[in-house]
Amino acid sequence: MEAVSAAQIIFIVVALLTVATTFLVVTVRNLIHAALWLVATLFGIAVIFVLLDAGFMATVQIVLYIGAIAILIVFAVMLTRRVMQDVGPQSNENWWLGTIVAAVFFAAISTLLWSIRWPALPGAVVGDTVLALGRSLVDPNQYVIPFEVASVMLIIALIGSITLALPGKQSE
Amino acid sequence: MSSEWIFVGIFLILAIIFAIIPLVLSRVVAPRKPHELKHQTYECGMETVGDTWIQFKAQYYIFSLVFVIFDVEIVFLFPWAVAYKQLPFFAVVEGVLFILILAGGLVYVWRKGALDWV
Amino acid sequence: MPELKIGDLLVSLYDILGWSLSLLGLHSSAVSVLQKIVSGFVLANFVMLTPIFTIWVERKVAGRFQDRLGPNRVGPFGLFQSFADIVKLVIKEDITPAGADKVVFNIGPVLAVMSVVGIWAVIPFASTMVGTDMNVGILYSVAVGAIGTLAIMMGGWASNNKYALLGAFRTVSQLVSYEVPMIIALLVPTMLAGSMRMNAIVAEQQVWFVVAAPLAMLIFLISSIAEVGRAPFDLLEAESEIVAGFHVEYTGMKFGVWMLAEFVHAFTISALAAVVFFGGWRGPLAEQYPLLGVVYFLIKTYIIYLFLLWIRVTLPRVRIDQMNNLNWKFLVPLSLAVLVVTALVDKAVPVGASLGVRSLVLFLANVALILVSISLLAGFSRKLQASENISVDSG
Amino acid sequence: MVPLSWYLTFAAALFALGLYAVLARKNAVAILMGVEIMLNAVIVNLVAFWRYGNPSDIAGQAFAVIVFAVAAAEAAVGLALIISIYRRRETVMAEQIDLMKW
Repeated sequence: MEAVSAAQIIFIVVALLTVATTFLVVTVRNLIHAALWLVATLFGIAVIFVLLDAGFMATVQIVLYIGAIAILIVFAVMLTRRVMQDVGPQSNENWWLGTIVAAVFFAAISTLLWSIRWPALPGAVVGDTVLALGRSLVDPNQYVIPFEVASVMLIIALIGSITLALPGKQSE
Repeated sequence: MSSEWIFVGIFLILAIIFAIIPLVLSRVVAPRKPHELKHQTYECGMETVGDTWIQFKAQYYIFSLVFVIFDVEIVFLFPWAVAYKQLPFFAVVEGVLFILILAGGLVYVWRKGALDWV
Repeated sequence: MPELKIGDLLVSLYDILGWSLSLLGLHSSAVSVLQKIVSGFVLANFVMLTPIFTIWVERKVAGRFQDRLGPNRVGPFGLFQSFADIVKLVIKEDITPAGADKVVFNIGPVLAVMSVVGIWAVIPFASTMVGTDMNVGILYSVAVGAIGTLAIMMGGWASNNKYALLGAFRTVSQLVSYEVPMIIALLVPTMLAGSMRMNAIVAEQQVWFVVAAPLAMLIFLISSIAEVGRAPFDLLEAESEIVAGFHVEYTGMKFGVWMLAEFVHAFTISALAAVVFFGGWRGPLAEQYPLLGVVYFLIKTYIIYLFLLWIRVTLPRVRIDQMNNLNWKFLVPLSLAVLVVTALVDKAVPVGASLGVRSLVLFLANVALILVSISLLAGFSRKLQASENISVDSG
Repeated sequence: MVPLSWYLTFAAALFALGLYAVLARKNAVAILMGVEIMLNAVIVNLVAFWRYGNPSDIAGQAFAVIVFAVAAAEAAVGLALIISIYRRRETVMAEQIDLMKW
């Protein structure tokens, strides 16, 4: 079928571009550029979510990762430097070990993945997934505990990060 | 992939093309007479020495930190708001509890003085 | 051939286009993609060309507010002033500063335009006329808008200029701060409509949501003005403090593209407010004749736009500490209170109650909330005045 | 349709690249970026399994949302730590932050 192969072409193009930008994120010397490539990666992953019929996940990805976390990372990069360019090598002397570990990991996982017969795609998604998600998040038989615990966790993260990042009175 | 997202993709690409057209047009039409003085960074009077680096206030960072946490919580609330009409009363109360915990965090940062612009 | 209905002209044209394309023997999926490209092209043209008119309106009205004439030389009533400005911007020399990061420098304004124009993909012009009516509509508009923040960051950093970077930090911290009350305010109509679908939100407004959620509407408008960065929240271009903000180094058409993004953004938030709080295309006979709905929608949008313009030319610029205090110490707590009160009160209303009663109860709850917050503010300002008096006496 | 194994391979590639960043990068912020990529790869897996399992069972998406929250909390605390260390020691290079080694 024609429509089927169109989805596959889009997937291949987006996936390759995303992996390429991710490669730039982990290798580029200039950290601001790395952060901007990270944004491109995150956007590519949002497109992958769209391909998976998870529109809500795609928008959340853009609101949270690109709109919030990426901005935070760019701020942090700028706060922790004295010059515009990053000079000197950006990887430590064990970089070859990292390469080997990552390559072995990827090879092992992908041989494992391709040796399994995965289920084919079940039919189209029925109903509004956002609605179902909203109900399950406050349903006592489902995920109400993770939901409330997540809010407590975020408060703890807020308190911790503010305590750490707020300049102390004595350091002024 | 549902067809509604195809339109979004097409439309975003069109938006980018529309933003590039005036830039290309001006590149074609506008004169280009480069001069060393023109390409200097804007500065009040003297020429800039060194790179752009400023010790900006940590306050900017604090605000974006608070924003990240709030953003996550609000995104959690969107599915709840969509399901709101079909939820029983106690489920709504659970959502309200979630908001109140969030408000507790706001009170903490406020008390701590992290929201004061100094 | 699909019949041509005047009341639903554009949708009929869309169908006719699809029909004639399929006559050419194209596959149905190719036809639908071509249809989408054509309709997207029309929509993008509408959005991008609107500023030509709104800039003229803006200058003319601002002139009248300030007892001036406004543009009056080029064409009748100065109508062609915007075209003259465009010509000027296009033929101006474009300078990229020497130390700039050229690629990022050029991507910045393009991304900014994309982020504001992209919002229009979900805005319904009429019951049948909407770019795409997806189930995450409201959140999508927030998400696309968030990319604009990043564009400003890129523009400010790539300029390699102290003032630009400082301006970008200021802008970004303002934008992210005001995003919080804006999203919370959008949660209220989502809750009342039970959907994030833009058209479902409009369809639910037999009684406009501004009745049931006046406070959410106000919070949304205030924080949206801050998101656009217009007066009184135009600290990002406070000339006396940081020259001109993040776009100091932008010249010629690149500067023009930033301005374009700003004007489109101002128009976009008016449209969003019209859709979410003022019933969008709703009006007499709009259900039967969708074309009439487009007219209602545009009238509402322009009224809100003029209201924002009125605010812009009337109020002085706020100070940066006032700007932050207004957001974190007033708007955010207030919007959380609105959300909680709306959630609890709407559930407390008996199930059988009519929509009018429901809206009235919510309206009264909002009024009570307004009274409480005003009395709190009054107490706070009394305390502030008292402490200032003491310091004056002792000093 | 796109087979499930494609998505999983894609996620594995992202995870491996993130792992490389964590192991080989010097700058603490870059290491954090690697962690974020790894978390995102996990979310891709969760959503893919949700889609190819039983889409009416929302568990995959609920888990993914929780992972989003964890990622945001991790970024907030991690970057605050890095800033705090930078303020004291004037460096963000992971190998120079070695007080605990002695």
